[in-house]
Amino acid sequence: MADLSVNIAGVRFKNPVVTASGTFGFGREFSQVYDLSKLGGIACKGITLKPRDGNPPPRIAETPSGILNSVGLQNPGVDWFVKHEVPWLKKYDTVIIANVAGNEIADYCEVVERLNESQVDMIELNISCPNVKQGGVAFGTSAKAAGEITKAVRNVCKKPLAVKLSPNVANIGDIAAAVESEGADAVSLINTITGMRIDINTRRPILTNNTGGLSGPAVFPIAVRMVYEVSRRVTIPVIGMGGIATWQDAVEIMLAGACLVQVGTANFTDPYAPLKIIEGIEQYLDQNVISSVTEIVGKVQIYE
Amino acid sequence: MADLSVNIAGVRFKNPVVTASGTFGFGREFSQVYDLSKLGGIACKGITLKPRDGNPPPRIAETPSGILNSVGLQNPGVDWFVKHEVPWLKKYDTVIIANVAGNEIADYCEVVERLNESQVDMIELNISCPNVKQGGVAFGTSAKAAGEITKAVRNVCKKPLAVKLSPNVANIGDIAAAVESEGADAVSLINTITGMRIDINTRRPILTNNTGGLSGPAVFPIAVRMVYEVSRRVTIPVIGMGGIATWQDAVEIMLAGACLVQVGTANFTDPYAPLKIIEGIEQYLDQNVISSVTEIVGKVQIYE
Amino acid sequence: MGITTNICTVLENSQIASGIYNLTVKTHQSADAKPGQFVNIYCEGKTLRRPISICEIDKNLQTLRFVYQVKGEGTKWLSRVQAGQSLDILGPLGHGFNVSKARKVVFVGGGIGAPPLLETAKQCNFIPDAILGFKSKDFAILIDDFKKYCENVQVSTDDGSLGYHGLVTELLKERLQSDCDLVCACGPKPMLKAVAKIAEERGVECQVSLEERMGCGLGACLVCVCKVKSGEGGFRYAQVCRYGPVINSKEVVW
Amino acid sequence: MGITTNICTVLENSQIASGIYNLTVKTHQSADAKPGQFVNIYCEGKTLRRPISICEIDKNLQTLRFVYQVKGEGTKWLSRVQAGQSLDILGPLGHGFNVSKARKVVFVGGGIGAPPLLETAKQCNFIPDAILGFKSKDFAILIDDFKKYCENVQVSTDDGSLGYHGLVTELLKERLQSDCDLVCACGPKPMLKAVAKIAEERGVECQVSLEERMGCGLGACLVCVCKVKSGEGGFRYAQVCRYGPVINSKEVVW
Ligand SMILES: Cc1cc2nc3c(=O)[nH]c(=O)nc-3n(C[C@H](O)[C@H](O)[C@H](O)COP(=O)(O)OP(=O)(O)OC[C@H]3O[C@@H](n4cnc5c(N)ncnc54)[C@H](O)[C@@H]3O)c2cc1C
Ligand SMILES: Cc1cc2nc3c(=O)[nH]c(=O)nc-3n(C[C@H](O)[C@H](O)[C@H](O)COP(=O)(O)OP(=O)(O)OC[C@H]3O[C@@H](n4cnc5c(N)ncnc54)[C@H](O)[C@@H]3O)c2cc1C
Ligand SMILES: Cc1cc2nc3c(=O)[nH]c(=O)nc-3n(C[C@H](O)[C@H](O)[C@H](O)COP(=O)(O)O)c2cc1C
Ligand SMILES: Cc1cc2nc3c(=O)[nH]c(=O)nc-3n(C[C@H](O)[C@H](O)[C@H](O)COP(=O)(O)O)c2cc1C
Ligand code: FES
Ligand code: FES
Repeated sequence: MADLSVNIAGVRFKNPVVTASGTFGFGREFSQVYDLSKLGGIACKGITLKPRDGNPPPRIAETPSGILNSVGLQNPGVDWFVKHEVPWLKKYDTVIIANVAGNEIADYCEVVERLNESQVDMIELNISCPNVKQGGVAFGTSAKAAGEITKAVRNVCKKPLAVKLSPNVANIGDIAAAVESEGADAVSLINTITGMRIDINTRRPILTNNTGGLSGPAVFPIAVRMVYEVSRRVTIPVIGMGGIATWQDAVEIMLAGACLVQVGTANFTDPYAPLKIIEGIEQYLDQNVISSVTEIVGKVQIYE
Repeated sequence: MADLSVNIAGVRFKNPVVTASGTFGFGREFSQVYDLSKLGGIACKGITLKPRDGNPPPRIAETPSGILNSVGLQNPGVDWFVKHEVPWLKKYDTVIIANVAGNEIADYCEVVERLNESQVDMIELNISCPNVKQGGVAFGTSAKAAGEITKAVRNVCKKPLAVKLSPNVANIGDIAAAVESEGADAVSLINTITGMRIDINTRRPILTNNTGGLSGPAVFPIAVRMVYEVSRRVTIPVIGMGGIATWQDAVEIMLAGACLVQVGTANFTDPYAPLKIIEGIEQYLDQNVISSVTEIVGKVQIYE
Repeated sequence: MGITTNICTVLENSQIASGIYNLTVKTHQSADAKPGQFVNIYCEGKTLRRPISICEIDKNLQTLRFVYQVKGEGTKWLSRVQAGQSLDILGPLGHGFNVSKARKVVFVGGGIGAPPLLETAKQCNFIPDAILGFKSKDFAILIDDFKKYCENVQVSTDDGSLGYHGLVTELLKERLQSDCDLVCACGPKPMLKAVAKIAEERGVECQVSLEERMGCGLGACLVCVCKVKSGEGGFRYAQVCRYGPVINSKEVVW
Repeated sequence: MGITTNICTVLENSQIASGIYNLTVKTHQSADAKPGQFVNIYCEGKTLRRPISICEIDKNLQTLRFVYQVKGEGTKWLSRVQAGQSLDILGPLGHGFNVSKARKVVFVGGGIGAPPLLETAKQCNFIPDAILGFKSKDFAILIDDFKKYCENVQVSTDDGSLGYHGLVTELLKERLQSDCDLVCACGPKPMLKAVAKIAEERGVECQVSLEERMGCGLGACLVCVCKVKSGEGGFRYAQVCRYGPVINSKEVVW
């Protein structure tokens, strides 16, 4: 049996499959469907300093092989998270990743400081949410801004720090390099790509936020390319996501350079998707007589 | 019967449906399937100063609701185009758009100068091809470079000039504004989004070019959003494309701000797609008692 | 582990009115199902499952019945599934109607809102009444089914092609002049709002089943929210899939 | 207007060997079809059509026969289509084999490369021979069909489970010691290359049917190219779908 475990910045994941932020809440609901201890980790819903209401519904629209969402970071705030959600999640034997968002650098820092004292295992800095007016994606679309926020957060952050990048950029490698040089322990990508749908009968956008973030299988080839680009630019680990729905997708994005994968939208199509992906990866490794999942990371053999 | 005709920069299209560059060659092959005079226009395969071989095959991979291509601008060169393709196409009663690519600004200008004397009706400047090493997408990912090349070409170009933008950018509105201010008569968008697929058995990219450009329904929500963004930034007409496969898609992207649509990948799924889209638009207008297709352009009623 | 997906067998899937289908599946999920709950059905090629309310539960036969209308691509695909084929169903989901404390319930169903009320009607302690409204005769469904479990079943259509020519709200106003301590309603939002107003004005409790576009169907993704009252004149967004779909009308910020 | 799409009726679609299916459709496209041409089949939910060679043409019955192997999602979908259902086919496409001037043709088919050779064998002026190679007995197809139109049909398998234990190229070397003025081959590229070499060394003309991933199938998009010789030691990229799929082996840059 192949070794599925992965270590990133001193954190051990029993397998390389993590549920993606925003698609899995804080795990409570999915715990009614299966045992969360089976997961490599859980990236919790993005949290902010104060509770947030999020955007008005409808917040989701279907697109060819994907969805648009415009939740807009509805969350109960960091204090609630630390007090009620983290201790509950700790019952499970899985890595807890806190996903942090905010309007200003100071917000991010403050949230991170409060998380320092909690039992979360890792922090994922969301500088790429396209569904909020301020902050969010703005930090993620320039290497300078991404570097600055990473630096500020790194200064106060006592936990392993991953920075989650936006795909809405011309050169994601530059952004990854900037956050690496400011001390990020890992990068995760991709967040959603801004999109829009319009109801041709009402002539109104389907989302009340007008635009939303595209995720799901439609974006998978873009995610693979970006993971590939980023993993050639940085030496820190890359956490890959974007449209992963099957174990074949997971293996593919790992070959492109991801050490760990996150599964988001696929949870909607099939709540058992992460478990099926874990099983599939294991079988693939066994059939190919590969003793550790880490051996396939970045092993794509490109054409020169 | 609704009026389907559209005027852009003095060019009259009998209907708003144009076949997209690179998916339709110079029309010869599709002329065996239906009468090309039914089309609003034909955007010809990208041409360069000298003939080009393009990239080694495989040049196409399927993705969820889309494809990646890496043709790499194989074309017979502008002189052949002007001598053999344009006169042949002129037999048909449809608008001929020449799609121009190159490595350097001087190449682009030279091609445009040779086209000035030809019978093409419009020029589409492809500053967004992701499948060639030099030039191509590089011009399309910075507002400065996009403005410069537009300016240089505008100086020599005697035909109506559309500039075709790359979606691989953080802010497509900025690029559109730059090309508008340098004299473009229209913008077309989106070109393909760079993506990658890897065969998990061979561990090699499916495309020999390693990466390719994503097109097809998967990108449609991104195209709608970009057309919407750009049409609010510029006053010149927007030619919309990216994943349009049905008349509903065409109406949707027109509501978002496109005056004209181009149909690319859908030609592969169904060679009659452009004709079905023309018919569908006509029925939609008639059923909604709209007398001219131009009345729906940009008529999305957004949420404030 | 109350919620599962199950690849279950389709026993029946046939048209019962214009564009409206009756679907019966055999599934162990019937054991936990409660009236007013829903399931999330996987439709081939679609990223999102389609939420459909449970119309009838048969715990002995281990079946669930659904009645759905073809709207777009997902339900179109669903309508082509044939008896004997299998279907991937996630559920049972959400909170349904609570009729346990009511003496006289009046059900108000608008169009494709009728189905979730049927099982609820069966499970009332006292025989309820029902008011069902449809666009026209061609879209009328479940009238005979409701007659089995209800004392009075009144029907209205927008065009007068069947029953009363007018809106269910008019029938409800009349009906509420006599005995009723709970109104349970499902249908288009404007109808629900009007029904709630009528019931509340008369001091009658009203439970409404809401609809919203969904992602996970479990309560985790927060895409399916509706505004519910919270604090002094304030609101918060609650998940229709988990906090609802059935909510006391007084909680709803319309 | 030689090329059309047609929504045609499936007359038969059944498994004839391990993972290999026989598909017959009724279509007017049979009228124009030539041996070695292919069609592009729409598979539900797929952006790209799947190219499949024409295996037999019956102009009287207006049918086309195909034999295909399930590889990925598209052909898997295809294998589930049932007789009576319809299929959207674009074609006939490309250029096939030209056997009109040959006296003695030898066909060499490797695995799923055999189908396009069958109709070609039927249309030879003189009775041809065939050499068919398969991975094993379980994948062997069309042997009896070829026997109807060929004098000698030799079979080889990689594992010896049927016929000669070895490669078609070994049988071909032997066969070419006697009379033959044209070899027509279809199969995996390494086999084609080897076959071409053998034929060319013996001065026998060789036509090969190539495969490449396709977009439009018509020649317009330039995605399906192969290298063909051009100028002094040079090459150019020609579209397999239009210039081919059958090409004289001397033109191919392997
Ligand atoms: C809790 C609940 C119970 C429901 N019960 C029933 C029922 O018993 N019978 C029935 O006919 N319909 C019911 N609906 C509505 C049903 O879910 C939609 O008609 C269906 O999802 C439309 O899918 P489509 O693919 O046909 O349409 P499309 O327009 O192609 O769907 C596109 C997307 O929008 C969503 N969507 C579209 N309309 C609705 C809607 N009204 N509510 C929620 N999501 C929508 C779809 O789920 C999908 O994600 C219920 C909805 C909810 C929320
Ligand atoms: C001219 C021509 C004639 C053919 N004739 C036959 C035939 O008669 N019988 C038969 O079984 N097969 C034939 N093939 C191969 C057949 O097209 C592929 O096996 C099929 O496209 C695989 O599709 P899939 O969805 O099952 O596989 P997937 O791997 O899911 O396909 C993914 C994509 O790759 C393409 N692709 C994968 N393999 C091939 C291939 N070998 N050649 C071209 N494209 C490929 C698919 O068309 C699709 O676009 C022919 C191919 C060509 C080019
Ligand atoms: C409904 C929804 C909510 C999301 N919320 C967050 C969030 O709070 N923080 C974050 O970093 N990413 C969020 N994302 C992005 C996902 O974590 C993920 O990066 C993206 O969806 C791509 O992966 P997928 O295609 O597997 O879903 C959200 C995505 C969805 C669909
Ligand atoms: C095979 C292929 C070749 C293409 N070649 C060109 C080209 O030469 N010049 C160009 O501007 N765009 C080219 N494109 C991009 C298309 O014109 C279009 O912008 C893009 O595919 C998005 O539209 P679609 O989704 O309808 O295909 C090509 C696209 C494909 C699929
Ligand atoms: S659908 Fe995910 S919270 Fe309701
Ligand atoms: S598939 Fe388009 S040129 Fe061959």
